[in-house]
Amino acid sequence: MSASEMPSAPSSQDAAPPRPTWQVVLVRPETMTFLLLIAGVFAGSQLSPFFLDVAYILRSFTLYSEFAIVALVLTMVIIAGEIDLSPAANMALSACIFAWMQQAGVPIPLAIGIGLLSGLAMGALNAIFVIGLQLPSIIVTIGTLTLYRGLAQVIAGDKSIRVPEWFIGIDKVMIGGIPLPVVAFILLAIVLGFVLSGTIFGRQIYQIGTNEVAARHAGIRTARIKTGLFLGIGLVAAIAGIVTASRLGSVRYDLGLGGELQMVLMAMLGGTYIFGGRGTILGTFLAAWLLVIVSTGMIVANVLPAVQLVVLGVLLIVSIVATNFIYSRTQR
Amino acid sequence: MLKKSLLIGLAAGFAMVTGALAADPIKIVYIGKNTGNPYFDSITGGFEDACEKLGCEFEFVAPATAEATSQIPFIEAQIQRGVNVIGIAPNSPDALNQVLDAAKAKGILVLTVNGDLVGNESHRDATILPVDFTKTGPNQIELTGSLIGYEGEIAILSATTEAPDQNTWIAAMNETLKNDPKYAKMTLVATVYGDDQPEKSTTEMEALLANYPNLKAVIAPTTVGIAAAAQVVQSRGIADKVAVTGLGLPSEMRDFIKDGTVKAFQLWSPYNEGWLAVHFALGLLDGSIKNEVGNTFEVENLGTIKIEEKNAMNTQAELTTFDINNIDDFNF
Amino acid sequence: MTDPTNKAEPLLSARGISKSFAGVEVLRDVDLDLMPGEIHALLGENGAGKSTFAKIVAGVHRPTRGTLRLNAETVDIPSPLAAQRLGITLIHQEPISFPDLSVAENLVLGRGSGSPLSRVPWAEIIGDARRLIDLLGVRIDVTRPMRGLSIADQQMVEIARALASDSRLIIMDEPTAPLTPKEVETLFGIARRLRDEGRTIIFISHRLEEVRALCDRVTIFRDGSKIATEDIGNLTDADIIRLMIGRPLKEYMHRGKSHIGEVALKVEALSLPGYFENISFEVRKGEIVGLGGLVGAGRTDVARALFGVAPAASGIVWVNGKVVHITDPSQAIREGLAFVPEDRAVAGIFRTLSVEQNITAAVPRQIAPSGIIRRTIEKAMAHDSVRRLRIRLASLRQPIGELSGGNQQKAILARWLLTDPSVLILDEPTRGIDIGVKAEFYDMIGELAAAGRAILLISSELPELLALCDRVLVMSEGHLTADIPRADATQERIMSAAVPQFREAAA
Amino acid sequence: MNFLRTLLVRREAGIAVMIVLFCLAVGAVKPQFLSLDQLRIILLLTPLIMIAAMGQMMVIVARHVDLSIGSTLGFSAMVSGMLYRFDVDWFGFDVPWWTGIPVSVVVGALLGFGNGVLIQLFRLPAIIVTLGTLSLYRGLTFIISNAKQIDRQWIPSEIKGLSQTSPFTFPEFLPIVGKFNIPWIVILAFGIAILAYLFLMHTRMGRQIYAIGSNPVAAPLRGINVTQVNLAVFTISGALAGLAGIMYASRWGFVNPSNTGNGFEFQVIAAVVIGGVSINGGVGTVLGTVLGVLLLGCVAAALPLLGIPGTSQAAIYGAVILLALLIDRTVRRQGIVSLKRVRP
Repeated sequence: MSASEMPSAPSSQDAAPPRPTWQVVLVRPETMTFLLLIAGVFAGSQLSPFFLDVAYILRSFTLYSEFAIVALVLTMVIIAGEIDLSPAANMALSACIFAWMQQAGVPIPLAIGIGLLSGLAMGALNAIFVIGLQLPSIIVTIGTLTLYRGLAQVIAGDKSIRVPEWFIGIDKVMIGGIPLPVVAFILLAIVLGFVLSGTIFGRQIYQIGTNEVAARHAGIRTARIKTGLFLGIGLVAAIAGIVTASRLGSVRYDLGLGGELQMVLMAMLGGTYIFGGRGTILGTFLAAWLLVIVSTGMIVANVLPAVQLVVLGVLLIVSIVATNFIYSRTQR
Repeated sequence: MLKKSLLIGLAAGFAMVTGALAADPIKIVYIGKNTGNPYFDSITGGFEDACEKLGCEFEFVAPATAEATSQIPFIEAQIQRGVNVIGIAPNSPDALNQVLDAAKAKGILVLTVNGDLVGNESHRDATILPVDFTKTGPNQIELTGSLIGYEGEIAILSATTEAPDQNTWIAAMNETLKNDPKYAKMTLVATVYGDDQPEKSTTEMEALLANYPNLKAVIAPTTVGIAAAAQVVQSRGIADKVAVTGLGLPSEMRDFIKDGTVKAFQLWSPYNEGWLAVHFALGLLDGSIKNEVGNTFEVENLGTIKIEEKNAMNTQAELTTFDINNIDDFNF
Repeated sequence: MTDPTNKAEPLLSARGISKSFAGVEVLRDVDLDLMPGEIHALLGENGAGKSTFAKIVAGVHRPTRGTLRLNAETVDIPSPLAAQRLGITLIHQEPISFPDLSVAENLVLGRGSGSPLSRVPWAEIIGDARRLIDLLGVRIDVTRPMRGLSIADQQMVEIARALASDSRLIIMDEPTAPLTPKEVETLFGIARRLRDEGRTIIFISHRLEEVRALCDRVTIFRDGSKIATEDIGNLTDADIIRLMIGRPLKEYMHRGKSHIGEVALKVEALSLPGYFENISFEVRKGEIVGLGGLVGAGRTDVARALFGVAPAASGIVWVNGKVVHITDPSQAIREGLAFVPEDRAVAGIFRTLSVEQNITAAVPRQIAPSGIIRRTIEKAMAHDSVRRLRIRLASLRQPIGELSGGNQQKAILARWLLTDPSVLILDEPTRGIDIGVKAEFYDMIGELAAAGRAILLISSELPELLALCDRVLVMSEGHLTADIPRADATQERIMSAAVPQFREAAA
Repeated sequence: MNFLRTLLVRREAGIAVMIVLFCLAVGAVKPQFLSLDQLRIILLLTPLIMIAAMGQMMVIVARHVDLSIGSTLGFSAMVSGMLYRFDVDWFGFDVPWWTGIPVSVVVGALLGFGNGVLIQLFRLPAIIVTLGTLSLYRGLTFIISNAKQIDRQWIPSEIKGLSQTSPFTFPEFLPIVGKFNIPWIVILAFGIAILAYLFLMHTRMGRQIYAIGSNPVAAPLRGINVTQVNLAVFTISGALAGLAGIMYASRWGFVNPSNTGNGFEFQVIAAVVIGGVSINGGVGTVLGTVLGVLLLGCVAAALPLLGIPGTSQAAIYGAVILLALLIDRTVRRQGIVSLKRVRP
């Protein structure tokens, strides 16, 4: 039994030739994000003479760093074929619970622990609905987004809860001239980038997002991995919420309001495929900077916030159209 | 390509140089709670007119939404732009502390205008409030009493449960009702909160009418609340039974005054807040005014202004009452 | 029966029809005349082009080249809607229905024209629907939603729909697979009646006996070309098979007997209510056990239960003498089971991921002992698999979706061989694979058994079961109905166990 | 058990029972809740949601979702508001009071059509596209209005009157109902519901919407023009959001670039999902949606009466959406099981 004894297969059965290497390397959404980033820096410097200042850009990035950190994990969730719109509300509720606890006299480390646990619990509730009950994550998390922020409002009313002075100012801690939250974002990006591309866990996230049924048949514990991702994003959102509390010095129920749009935008702009299976941490990393550059450039140029809303909306739509287009071109 | 960017760089350089050569006018920026809030149009008008008269540069910016943190990137941007004075209507009494401190550290004069950082006064230089807020409560009670013959059940429809200004006034109203024998026959039966949303304010108003059939008057010390309450009374045709009063914008209330739904309501002049802020700021910067409690200074149209406790100053002592006779004299 | 070719004009005549997908030609220069009042069978192996041809006629695909003439007029059929307006209806393999709509609506949907806002004449629709359903002699409440109807009933609704749209040409694409013989008989009766009314029916099937019972003429496709069109009476089964596969049946090599060892998989009283009941059997090392039966008899469900995809409710399973309770595929893999699922695209491949990743997907511990992927190990393993199974590809980094079906299936098999399974469950492993690669597969399966693995082979192709298996188990309606040793296995015995009525008669 | 099952399957009956039980429970604590006056309050709370819910329902039945309706509402209300505000500046004359109604509907339809084009042309998921246009349309509202509110003096009194005056009143001498009047806006909302019913149940396209939602892959094979239907669905959703926009101006007497319609989408989606419209498409009735809207209205009216702070309202909405999902899931699972029985 050797192949040569068999009647030769017709040409239609032969494998198609692979794409040339330069295409594989260059024709990808991250390239688009990178080019947009350069264009954004250029446009920003043209809009306002005050824009091109590394310290200012870093300071501005700090304001978005909590969202950016969560967006890195959200990227993994989206690659796994799900989505989570609730982390911004989770940030608010975890931070409110933390602030409320410490105000009630609970020692800060314990209050942080409870805040993080509540973040995990919120992730778990999402996981129960999405994985346990097999409901679509987008609708579930729209529901939990309303619920979590509503609960934050129940806990805190609309007053702000102060945190102690010494706890304030994580964003003022500099490491090599870079604010700590930005450093955390960069480090997390490196770690998650490696996890996603270099470990079996990351590999299986792509496999689940590409074809969940096949992944399950290949012995991949899809439920466990997806639950892990929802727990992970819940925990990271809680951390982000508490970091925000430290940056602001106080917590209110509207902390991070509308942040879900920014997070989704970072992932989408970075070329994460909305239907799962494709995307990179590098893309989201670049997109986070792009978003900050664009927002900051417009704010420092005193552009109407309305224009900023329009630009955000257009960016979101353009990025999905472009990503879909690039993937459809590179996929046979 | 290189040539082109070189040219742009040169042009930008020239722009900076010429900018520096011209005598730098004082730059004042006012950051509102959010865009699309009609109240701020009037304040901005005061800023603009005063700046035109005294020769300074003025800009108004505001975030699209009024959550606690949305003003932070705008403050950061103004610091970066190197403005001399930041006026702000803070969205949070404490979430802005860190960034305002940063502004003060850069030598920027920080004034809260129309709303203060209650409990965090050290994070701004001075505050400009329209009236002496201790008098607002008694003023409102007196007006209400005059509308209902100083007798009967009254209720309050406020903004949010934690709104600091409203809570100050409501406390004062309670005090006045309790202590002044003139109001002995008026009983406050309920205080409800419409969260400054028309829908919620309307349902709260309807609930008041259902729960207290003998209600004689409703005080709504918030512009959204009074309009919603007036609308309920108008649509039910019970203006002769339930008096609506409170704090409102003449532009929003004009119709209700004219058709008799609302007999009278009160407010101050937001325009004068802007006017005073510019005069005070420029006076401080050129040294003609000392920012010390107890000092006084003269302002055109406003007369003598005294710097009160906690570096607060008011544009007028008591509220202005609007009714059918004077409503057309006001255009804000 | 009069010879339909004597009638003057063909209803539909195709000339030089060719079709390419992404540059690959799947249909080449097909000329075919369909006469009014004939039932015309299209035969051919999977991928031979018969379904593509049918879909071109039904407007699902547009031909790359060639012309269609309907009643001597050249027609362009850009869409199924256009086909319907021309009186051409395609009845799909798996009836496509709108489960939330009523039976009556399913019947009329897409029929006729009119403004989008024109009124839906409910009374008329329901009346017509009742009439049509009655005409077919079945009992279905036309006002209930389609959801919950049996496959056979859904198929009847499809046929009723073709009648409702007054189609001149009805294409039935493997309509009988899910039907019981009684239902098949009803269907044939209707088909004959339709023919006698002067309509034309294209009948696509793999079952020669059905073709013989029903059809007037047959056209045989192979590798995208039309090979022959003949009156059915002029061809023997052997002729047809020879035309279809291009060589006699006996080239399906009968493998030599391998050494059969101890029991590797034992199943006792396995049940999952609604799917299968009380299934007991065993498979020994070195043994190939076939699992036959009609589509929907519960075979795939048993496999899925064994592998933990959809665990059984009760019953005991032994693997290599040890009782196991498998509730998840990962557990099954640890116990030494492997499962090549029926639908490759749905449950097998990761389309956009590399061949390499696809091959190593089930052995994460081997390519990443510490959780971090060791590229050199992975590459070596994938490379070795490609060489051993002769997977034809351009690069290991190529997305698997770019490979042909047969090579994709080889990659899936390679994936499972890397887990070194003691029990290998193959569910329709050669479906949609061209004939050359098929033979390679048969050899491989034989070799795997010879190497001492226990193999459970689910197949609907009787020759495949007969050629490969040491024993053939047969399932019918969720029950195990026969266990036939190789020596006694014939197509007739397997079919009689698979078809419910015969079983009852035999019992 | 059987009764419970019927309830779950016949969702409309279930919601109706829920409404009655809820009202009785609230009435037990606060008897004034069970009055015609309260009925009028509830009815007045619901028309905007009901109008938009009819469009959203069609979108969800077609297996999409439209998150942009709040911004669409705001934009179309703003266009009409500006028309009233600046008509003399622009055209030199006062436009008739009713102009805003067709203008808002057309503007809303155009925005909805824009959604449809993006979704249908680029094959993008509706949820992401409308998340983008939610931001985009809101931004445009700020831009065209220069971030200025249109105050109530500019809104014609006839428009405002629509939510106050009634086309008919019961004779005064009748007991109880004598003072009960139903404002135009409520009648309009129910009229839209009836039109939606006729459209969905009795027109070709209405049925095609169900067909697409029921089986989007098969729909084109049956000759359904999916592009046309989807465009129509999003256009209708936009048009109804636009109508809700001018009704917002009527109900609240102003149009604000930032508040008007903000967060509206969540209320509408909650009402639709509670009303038994399945997020998996193909399932849902106008009656169910109307009842879902009314249930939300009852809850909204009862909260202040019971003295529950408004701050818990969002949490209650969130919980209600999740609850509706659970019920939907229960019903769906029964469907799947019964299907699997005949088709393993």
